[in-house]
Amino acid sequence: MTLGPWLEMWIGALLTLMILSFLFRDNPFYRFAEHLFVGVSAAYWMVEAFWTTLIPNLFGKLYPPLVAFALPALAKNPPQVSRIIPLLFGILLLLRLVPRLAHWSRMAMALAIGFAAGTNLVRYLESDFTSQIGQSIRPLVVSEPAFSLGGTVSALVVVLGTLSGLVYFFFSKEHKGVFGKVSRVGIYVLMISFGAAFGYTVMARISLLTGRMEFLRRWITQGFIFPG
Amino acid sequence: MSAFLDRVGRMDRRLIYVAIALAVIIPLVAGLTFPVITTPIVQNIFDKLDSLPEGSRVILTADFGPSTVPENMPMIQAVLRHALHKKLKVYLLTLWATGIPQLDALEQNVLAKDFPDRVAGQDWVNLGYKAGNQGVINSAFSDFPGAFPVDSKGHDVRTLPIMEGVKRIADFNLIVCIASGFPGVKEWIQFGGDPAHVPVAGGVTAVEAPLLYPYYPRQLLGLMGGLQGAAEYEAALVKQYPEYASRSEEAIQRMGPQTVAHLVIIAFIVLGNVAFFTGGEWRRRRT
Amino acid sequence: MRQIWKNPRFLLVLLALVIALVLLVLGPRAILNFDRRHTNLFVVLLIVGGAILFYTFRAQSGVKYFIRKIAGIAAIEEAIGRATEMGRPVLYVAGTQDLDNVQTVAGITILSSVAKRVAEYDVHLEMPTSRSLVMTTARETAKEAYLAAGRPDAFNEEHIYYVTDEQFGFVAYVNGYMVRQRPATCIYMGAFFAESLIFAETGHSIGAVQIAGTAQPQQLPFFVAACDYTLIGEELFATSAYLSQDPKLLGSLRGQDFGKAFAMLFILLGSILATLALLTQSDVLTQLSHWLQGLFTIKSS
Amino acid sequence: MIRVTLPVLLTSVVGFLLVAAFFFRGLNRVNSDLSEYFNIIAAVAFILGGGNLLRMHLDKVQRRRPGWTYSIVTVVAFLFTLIAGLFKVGNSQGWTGPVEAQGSWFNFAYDAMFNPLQATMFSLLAFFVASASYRAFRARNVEATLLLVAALIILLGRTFVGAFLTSWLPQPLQFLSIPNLSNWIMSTVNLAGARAIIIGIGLGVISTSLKIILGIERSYLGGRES
Repeated sequence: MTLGPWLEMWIGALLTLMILSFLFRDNPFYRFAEHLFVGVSAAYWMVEAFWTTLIPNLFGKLYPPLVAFALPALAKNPPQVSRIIPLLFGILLLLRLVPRLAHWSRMAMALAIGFAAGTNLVRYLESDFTSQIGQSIRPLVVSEPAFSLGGTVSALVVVLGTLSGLVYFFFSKEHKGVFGKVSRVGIYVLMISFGAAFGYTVMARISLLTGRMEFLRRWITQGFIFPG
Repeated sequence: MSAFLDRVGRMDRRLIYVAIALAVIIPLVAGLTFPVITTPIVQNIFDKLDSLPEGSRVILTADFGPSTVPENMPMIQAVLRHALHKKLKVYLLTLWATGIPQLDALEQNVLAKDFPDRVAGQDWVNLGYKAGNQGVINSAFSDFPGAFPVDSKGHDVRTLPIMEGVKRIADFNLIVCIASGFPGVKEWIQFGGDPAHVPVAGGVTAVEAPLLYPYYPRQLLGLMGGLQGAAEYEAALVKQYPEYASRSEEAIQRMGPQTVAHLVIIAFIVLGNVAFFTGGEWRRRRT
Repeated sequence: MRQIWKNPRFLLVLLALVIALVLLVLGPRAILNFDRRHTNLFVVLLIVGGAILFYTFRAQSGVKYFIRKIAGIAAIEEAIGRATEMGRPVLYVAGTQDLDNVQTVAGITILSSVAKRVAEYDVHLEMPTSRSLVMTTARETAKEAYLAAGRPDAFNEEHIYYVTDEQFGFVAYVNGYMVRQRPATCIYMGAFFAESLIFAETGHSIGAVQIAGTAQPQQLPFFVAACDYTLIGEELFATSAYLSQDPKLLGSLRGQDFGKAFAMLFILLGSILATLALLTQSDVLTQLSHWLQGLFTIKSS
Repeated sequence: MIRVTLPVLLTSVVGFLLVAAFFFRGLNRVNSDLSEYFNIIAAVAFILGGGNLLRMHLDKVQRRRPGWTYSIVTVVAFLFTLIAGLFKVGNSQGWTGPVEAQGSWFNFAYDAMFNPLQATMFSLLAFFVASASYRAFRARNVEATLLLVAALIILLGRTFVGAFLTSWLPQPLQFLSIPNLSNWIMSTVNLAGARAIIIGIGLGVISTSLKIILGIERSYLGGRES
């Protein structure tokens, strides 16, 4: 193993042990790893945003020759004047640094929130509300190829479970009497589905730790041989 | 006794952390494996493949990228070994651009090593990657050679003996889709299996499996979920054909830490409830 | 007349004008080009959206609606009081996603009500954020809330700060903050992913009261198991209405209930129709059943 | 006027345009443009966020406030990665190469520090899933009992113990065996619960988005009628 990967393995192993030490209690090693992680990762995403959004989509489109040093291919495209708009909103956002004009930055936030409302409304209308109703419409009886009691019971459980689950979420109706009982069945359905979902994902979490332990074993077996 | 149970009821978190760490490290270091019992949802796939007469045609898809190889690869290797052992005609293909390396790996690790006598283009064919997601299945439904005109080496499929008599998806006896997302098992059911009345079996990552349960058993005859599903198929294969024991137990080995960790968690849940019922909390609540 | 642009009805008219203008400017091609595949979605939006607006404006004009108690929301007020008695901070996390996720926007609107109470109780509110845009918006919202509570001087912008965009770097920081500053109350409102359980378990280990709310279905089992109170899916979006007790917002909840009744009606109707069609094998019923299901099926592009 | 009404108006117009873009085929360029505008604004916001992070830690170091030595670590790590990335230091293809190119200092920061730290924080979940299970799955009341039983059945179903425990069941009752029961729970009750929650969320999002677009929900701007 050459020097580079050997060094990276040692740094990775030490940082792994520092993070795991948090399970015992807070200590200087964890605190060091935490502050290191915050510094490296904040800068990492800033650099990614710079090279994948600001350069190609803002400056690259607004005035292509500006980014020729990094993206020569873009240099011959015609400038897109419409990119003035995001540039303007970017400047409005930065006005926060000027106390007197700080409230102008709300315009950039307003655009972001309007974007969230507009895109989420139609996406959830389509995939979460409408298509889930469509998929819930199923025959309550299973008779293809032959009548199956098991299949029918299951179909009933699914439809009635969904309906009672929805009843639990009613806000403007007192959960009393028959309505209250159906709502209780609804929370029971939700609790069973939460318990099942929790049990089902335990495996995925354990495999994360297995991966780290395999890395540490490789460090122990190969890390102590200094690359010649 | 109740003092002990009381302490068990409020055990220090760190004891649990140590137990989980050991539950993962010991099986890893000792190479511990446990009997894996094949559940019906996986046994159905094995039995279906085992029941197919020699020469039946099986589509085996590798619709997953490199990041889910640890979960998906053991599944597709076990199914491929089983199909080749039964002398079935296997049609390997992928709808994922990042799926190509997985098909090549199958050629080296399984076909070349374990079945060197099998002839490409006659016993099996690697049709490589075709862009278009469910559109590819849709066109293969009515014209399979049209959807996959050339194999991964560039030969025209019409010249390959394995493609004789293959016009549409309906000409196949089984579709086994090993996938980790879109396009995947759902698309092969909706655009392939259902319309062509060809049985579909699936193998997906643990995260993807819950979303496919509603299709089982009517539109999906069986489903391998995560490493557990792969280990169950390997167990069924090795039980029926012991000669594959040495080469086909990759998932079973990696299930060691999983099984012990699950047992440790179950034990803590039971312990917590035993302490709860005998300990103060239950009695205080009752009086 | 002076307050004209505060009245939503005025805004509605203005909006309709602006949209009509935009469509006209873009030319009839866009208007005639209504995407036929989305007709059923347009009808559903008109019905459900119409009901929500109908009840909102009725509530605004004085009609009172019963609203059931939600334990998790009632607990927020208590939990802030507890933090004040113990003289320890309140930790608020508005999810780990950016402002383009409407759950994050819900987290920010809830912050407005929480910040008002925090200002009144004069307790320390700590809000690390995982996105810069969420930091700037949360600072604006909290400043306004302190102003509304009559305590502009108590607001300190430094308590709302950006940490990192990296999901697990943010969790590493918040873990460190929790075990060192030991907040008495932890409130998580917004979109969370795998890190939800790390927050909740660390929060429990320091004995904090934890109230979580998210509309990420896969994370609900972890919050339900590990937090004291959890607001499940739709309840996250109702929290802002409950806390602000604004009649308009409470009215919209009744409109959402109409949406649920609408969904239940068609699921039941559709299922019974599908069952009859299956049993009787009659063509008429089968076609009717397919048509009804077609209303709620998304036509792929 | 500037403080509340103008931003609310902008939010409404943007929201309306995006909803219209979904229903009118001619407008779909609006959707792609606005999502790029959002990404640009979020990227510019980094200057405020990252800048504030740096200032906060530098301030802590200057005033020697408790924990200032750790702030030096954050500042050094931040500046090292930022400069290595912005100036593509050590990048074999100079300015035109991808920022994560092999051999560059930025790639080294990712492989040596970012990756192991992220993977290890993620792996803490294995420990917390165990401690949460121990603490939360107790039969305190009916709901908690159902949560417990469902989790246990699924957990047992994932190991050989599940099959052993119920292999003694006679054939007609085999559907009650743990593996079958766990499959049944996942494909019926879990499905029903998920559907109810998702439909509820759909309504919550539609209602919240409508209230934002029509300026009814404006408490994110403090809601003060200034």
